[in-house]
Amino acid sequence: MSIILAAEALSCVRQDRVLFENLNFQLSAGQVLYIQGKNGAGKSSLLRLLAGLSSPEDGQILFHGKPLSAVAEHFAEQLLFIGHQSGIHPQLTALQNLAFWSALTAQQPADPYQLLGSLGLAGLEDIPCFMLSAGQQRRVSLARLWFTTKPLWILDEPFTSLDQQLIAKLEQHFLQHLASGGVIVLTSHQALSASYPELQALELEYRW
Amino acid sequence: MSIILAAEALSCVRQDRVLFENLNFQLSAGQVLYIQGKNGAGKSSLLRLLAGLSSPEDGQILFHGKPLSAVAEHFAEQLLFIGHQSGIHPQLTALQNLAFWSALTAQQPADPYQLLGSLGLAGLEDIPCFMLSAGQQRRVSLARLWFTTKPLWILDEPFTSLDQQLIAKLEQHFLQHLASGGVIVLTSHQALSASYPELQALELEYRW
Amino acid sequence: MAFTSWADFWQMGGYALFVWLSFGTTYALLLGLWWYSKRQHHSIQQQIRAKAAREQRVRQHQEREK
Amino acid sequence: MVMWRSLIKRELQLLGRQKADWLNPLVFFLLVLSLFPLGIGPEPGMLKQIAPGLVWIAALLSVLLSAERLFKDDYRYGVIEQLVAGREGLFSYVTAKICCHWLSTGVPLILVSPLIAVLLGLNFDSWQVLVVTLVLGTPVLSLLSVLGAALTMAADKGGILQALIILPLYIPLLIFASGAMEAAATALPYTGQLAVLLAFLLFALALVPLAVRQALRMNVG
Amino acid sequence: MVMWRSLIKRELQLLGRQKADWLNPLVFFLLVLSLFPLGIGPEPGMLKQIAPGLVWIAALLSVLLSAERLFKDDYRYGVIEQLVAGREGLFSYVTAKICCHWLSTGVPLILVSPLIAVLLGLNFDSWQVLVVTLVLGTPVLSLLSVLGAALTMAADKGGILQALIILPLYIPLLIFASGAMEAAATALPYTGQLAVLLAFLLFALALVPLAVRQALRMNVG
Amino acid sequence: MWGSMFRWLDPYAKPETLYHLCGRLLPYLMGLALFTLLLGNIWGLAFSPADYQQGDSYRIIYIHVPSAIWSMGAYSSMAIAAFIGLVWQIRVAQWAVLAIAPIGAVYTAIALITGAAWGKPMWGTWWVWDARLTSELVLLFLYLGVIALAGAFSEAARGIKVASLLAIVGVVNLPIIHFSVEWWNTLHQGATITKFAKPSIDPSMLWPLLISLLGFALLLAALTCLRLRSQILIFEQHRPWVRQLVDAKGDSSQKEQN
Ligand code: HEM
Ligand SMILES: Nc1ncnc2c1ncn2[C@@H]1O[C@H](COP(=O)(O)OP(=O)(O)OP(=O)(O)O)[C@@H](O)[C@H]1O
Ligand SMILES: Nc1ncnc2c1ncn2[C@@H]1O[C@H](COP(=O)(O)OP(=O)(O)OP(=O)(O)O)[C@@H](O)[C@H]1O
Ligand SMILES: [Mg+2]
Ligand SMILES: [Mg+2]
Repeated sequence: MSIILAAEALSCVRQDRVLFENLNFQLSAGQVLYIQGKNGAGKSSLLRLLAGLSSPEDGQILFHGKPLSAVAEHFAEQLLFIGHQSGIHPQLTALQNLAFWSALTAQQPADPYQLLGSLGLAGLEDIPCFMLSAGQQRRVSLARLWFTTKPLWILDEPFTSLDQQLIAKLEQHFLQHLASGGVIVLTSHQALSASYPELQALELEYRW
Repeated sequence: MSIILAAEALSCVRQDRVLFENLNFQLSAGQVLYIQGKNGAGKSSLLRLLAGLSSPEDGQILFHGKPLSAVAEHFAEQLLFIGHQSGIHPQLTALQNLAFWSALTAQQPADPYQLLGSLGLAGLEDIPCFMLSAGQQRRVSLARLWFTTKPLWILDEPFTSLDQQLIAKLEQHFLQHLASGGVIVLTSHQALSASYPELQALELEYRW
Repeated sequence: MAFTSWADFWQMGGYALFVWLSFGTTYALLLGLWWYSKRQHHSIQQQIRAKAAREQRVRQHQEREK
Repeated sequence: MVMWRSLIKRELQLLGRQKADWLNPLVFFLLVLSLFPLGIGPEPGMLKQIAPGLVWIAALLSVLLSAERLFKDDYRYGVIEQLVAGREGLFSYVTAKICCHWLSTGVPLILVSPLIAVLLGLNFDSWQVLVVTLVLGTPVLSLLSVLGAALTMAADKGGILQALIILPLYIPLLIFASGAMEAAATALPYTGQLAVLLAFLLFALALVPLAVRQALRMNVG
Repeated sequence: MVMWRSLIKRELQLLGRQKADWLNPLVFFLLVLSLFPLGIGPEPGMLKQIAPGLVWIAALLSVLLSAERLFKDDYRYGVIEQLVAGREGLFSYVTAKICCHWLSTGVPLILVSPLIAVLLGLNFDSWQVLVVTLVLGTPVLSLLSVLGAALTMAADKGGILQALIILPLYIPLLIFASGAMEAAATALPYTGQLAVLLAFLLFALALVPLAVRQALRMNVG
Repeated sequence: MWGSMFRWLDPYAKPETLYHLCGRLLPYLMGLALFTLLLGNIWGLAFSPADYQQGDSYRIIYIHVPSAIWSMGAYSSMAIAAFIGLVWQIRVAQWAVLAIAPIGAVYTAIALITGAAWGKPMWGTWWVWDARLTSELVLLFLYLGVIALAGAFSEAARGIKVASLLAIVGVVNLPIIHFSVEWWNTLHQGATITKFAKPSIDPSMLWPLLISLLGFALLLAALTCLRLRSQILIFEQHRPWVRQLVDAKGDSSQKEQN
């Protein structure tokens, strides 16, 4: 199986502190990279590196064997990144937010109403998102996972403010994505409950 | 044992939707009210009502048997509320944020360095808070729980973005507070792990 | 009657532009406000009805989920 | 093109939802204009003389300040972060923002210009020149303001920082625009100034969108 | 009192950390002032005549815009929510904010006033009157701006909404302040205007802090 | 004391009662308003004598003065409603603020436009920056500010409260408008009819003016009733009585269509 995403001797410095050094991993299709670590260990910083939002102090990230900087455009096309912020505009409705992301990626849900309904947002489709609760907003943002065809997902604490039921549903969806050859990189302070076929756990240590 | 906080036939409406109706509970010293419910069920809305930040559509909240509006000042003196937002200013350091809260409540930690250190923030005391990770910011905010003498705590999802270790520590602290006659109202999507002597669970249903 | 003929009346002693401009815009604005308020009242009722319908939809959806 | 159209649609939806975003700058413009006669004294002769400058300064402030929040929401809620990570739509997004900003602030200013003419006692000819300078100048104002907004997006310092960055760039515009109006008022030819304004506009149109995209990228990284 | 002192300290710490918060308004003030000679034409006679009004309009805009972000951070991060829930410190917090806002924007304006006098060609006497009006007027500006910031705190509409709300209230101040300076320039008595400014100040001092507190409560509730 | 004095008002503070009360009053108020307005205006336009100085242009007075005076009257009532709403937490009073604001804004705009149209023949200019004119313009901006502020919040109830506070603060502008003609020497006319003792105006001109004044007042009341009903619906839409009311209406209108 070919390696999709790999890190080679990655290191990251924020302000004056080395968060991690000489970090290596290799991810191929169907694998999850589950990044753990204490608060402040550098999980979010690592994800931003992997998403190409910042560049590493040392080392490099390889996408299909090529350095990220060389294939930036191609990489970006294959990537779906959802960070701490959910990426939805609070003044727009759930439908409008979905339409925006559809327009950008040229991928749209077959039936947006049905999709939102299955995420427990039935009846809230055309209400501005600021009127939704914390968890409901998160659901709108995650709805994109259900109609994207991008193989590489990078998700920073996707489970925050979700209730147990939706977490289960989300993990089911992860499994499906992996089965179809996708790759997922995620962090979470909650343990993963589903049984992933190929899970690489990466523990970042809180260093000083 | 006298009843400290009670709700009588409380109901709450957001926009056009009734979130809950005819809600009753009674809390006496040493008890926890653990509010559960799906996303959007109205947990945060209930906590804001209890904290006196908004007023109920119907029903009333009693504090030591008197309606909240009548004893607003006194109630506020006894209350520590931490909402979804952590209440720390990102431009100020952890120490400065603590000093601000100390000034307002006239209660200060014996040794702030020691306190912050015990919360895993050693060495980060005088860095502006925006440079801390999500969980570290949350820790600064929760530090207040360690030097307040207020009996009534209302906490909205206190465990978000905390790592397991700190959650355990926090729950230990909850137990201590309860043992000394305090009252806690909290919501969380994560199960509570410590064994609380007197736990009242309140399940809010997601209604339409 | 302060005017001798209709033409006189419309001319307003040479001040026709100003007088009729004033009265015209005044009544136009007042009518506009009346119309706007009426329409608002109507559309609010419609919104409430739409929300009731949506409630129905949601209830059905929840039934199906269970 | 399809993408651009739906991005424009999104912006228009936002403007429709937040009517204040285009109504407030307009009222602010009129308010600032009415400050001058109050502060300076209402003699019509004097007012007429300084009117071109006043209109342009008020326009500048209101366009500038209205741009302030342009990217703030999208930045705060992580939309821009995801746009930068996913590259594709960033440029279309930027041009859509710029177009809609001009539609929502520049165009209304042009539309209320007759009212301004009445308030400041401009005659018909001066008003015509005013309209021409506004048509040529407000797009440049919008472009520069959007650039300012993009540069200060992450700084979270409010409109004033943006004003500081962009005001110096505005100054040439101000000089030529009010110069054209003054020339017209004294019956001198003013096509020269208009040509310069046009040149500014073309120049800004070519460069600013690229600069904005770069600014957004840097702000996220 | 102890509480108030440490709240003041917090505000000063914030100002120390975010120097832009008090430097920018000052630069903005000077920039806006320098726009006028550019837009209006630099004839000294005319400039001197309109100088009082200009100074006051520029001061007004810069104080107003600098207040915009005053409560935004504290609101967004939940500080105000907790202050309102815990009542005790809210009033001290408000007064500390107001004081520090004046210290950080009004006082610098007064300090640069000699520079303004040079720029606009004011003579010594006019400058003196300018200083007196600034001393009496800028606290009112600060008070009203803080009120505007408090009212619009949760509205998230940027400085322009705040300007819309508060500018009408400023107008009397503007009229009397520039009236005093004009009177002084034409060697007329101006104590009347100064008395009115003083009255405004006392009135605002008595009422605005209460209104601000109320506005904060409402914005959270 | 206050409480007991106004106890009899309590039922009217109940939204449902007030809604129906407004509904019942509306046709009478509207009819009366139209009648007096048209009576006053037609009398003034066609039957009262021309002014010996101003000729027929003075007839603008029959809309200018009523709209100008009631633009301030509307502001005071709005501010009073705001005060009651905030101090005694009476929600219908808060809603009244939003009901009145647009009406006041329109009245102010009318006063400005008619004043300008009157100024052109009288003073030779549409607009001068004199104290009364400017302060009236400021009044318009205040109204717009109240409306803008109320609309700027995601939660309508919060927006109304905050806007109420602004409305109260803005009251300082009212005395400025009224006394501007005395404090500054201006082009604008001093008090002529509001001098109670001896109005300096001929009765044949005064009567239609007084009737028009009454007409504008009644219209203000009628429009307030109409708009207050909308506000009540907005804020009470979760109540069963609103649901029933709206459903019943929807059914009947559907039947009409069928
Ligand atoms: C845009 C221009 C104008 C504005 C904004 C304006 C505004 C006002 C206002 C606000 C009032 C009510 C004052 C009060 O009750 O205290 C008023 C009254 C009045 N205005 Fe005007 N006005 C304008 C032009 C004119 C002109 C051109 C005339 C006539 C030459 C005029 C004649 C009057 C008269 C006779 C009254 C009644 C005064 C009284 O009895 O109190 N106005 N105007
Ligand atoms: N600002 C608002 N304006 C209008 N309606 C709101 C607003 N915030 C929340 N709501 C509505 O109130 C309901 C309850 O929201 P609330 O935040 O109390 O939920 P919650 O139980 O805390 O959910 P979560 O687990 O996602 O935090 C939501 O379904 C939403 O529709
Ligand atoms: N904006 C910033 N500027 C400077 N340093 C930062 C910034 N954000 C984070 N850091 C530093 O980087 C370290 C790692 O932060 P990061 O957000 O990657 O942690 P994390 O592992 O995601 O933690 P959490 O579990 O709390 O989300 C933190 O300890 C902090 O000191
Ligand atoms: Mg993180
Ligand atoms: Mg919640």
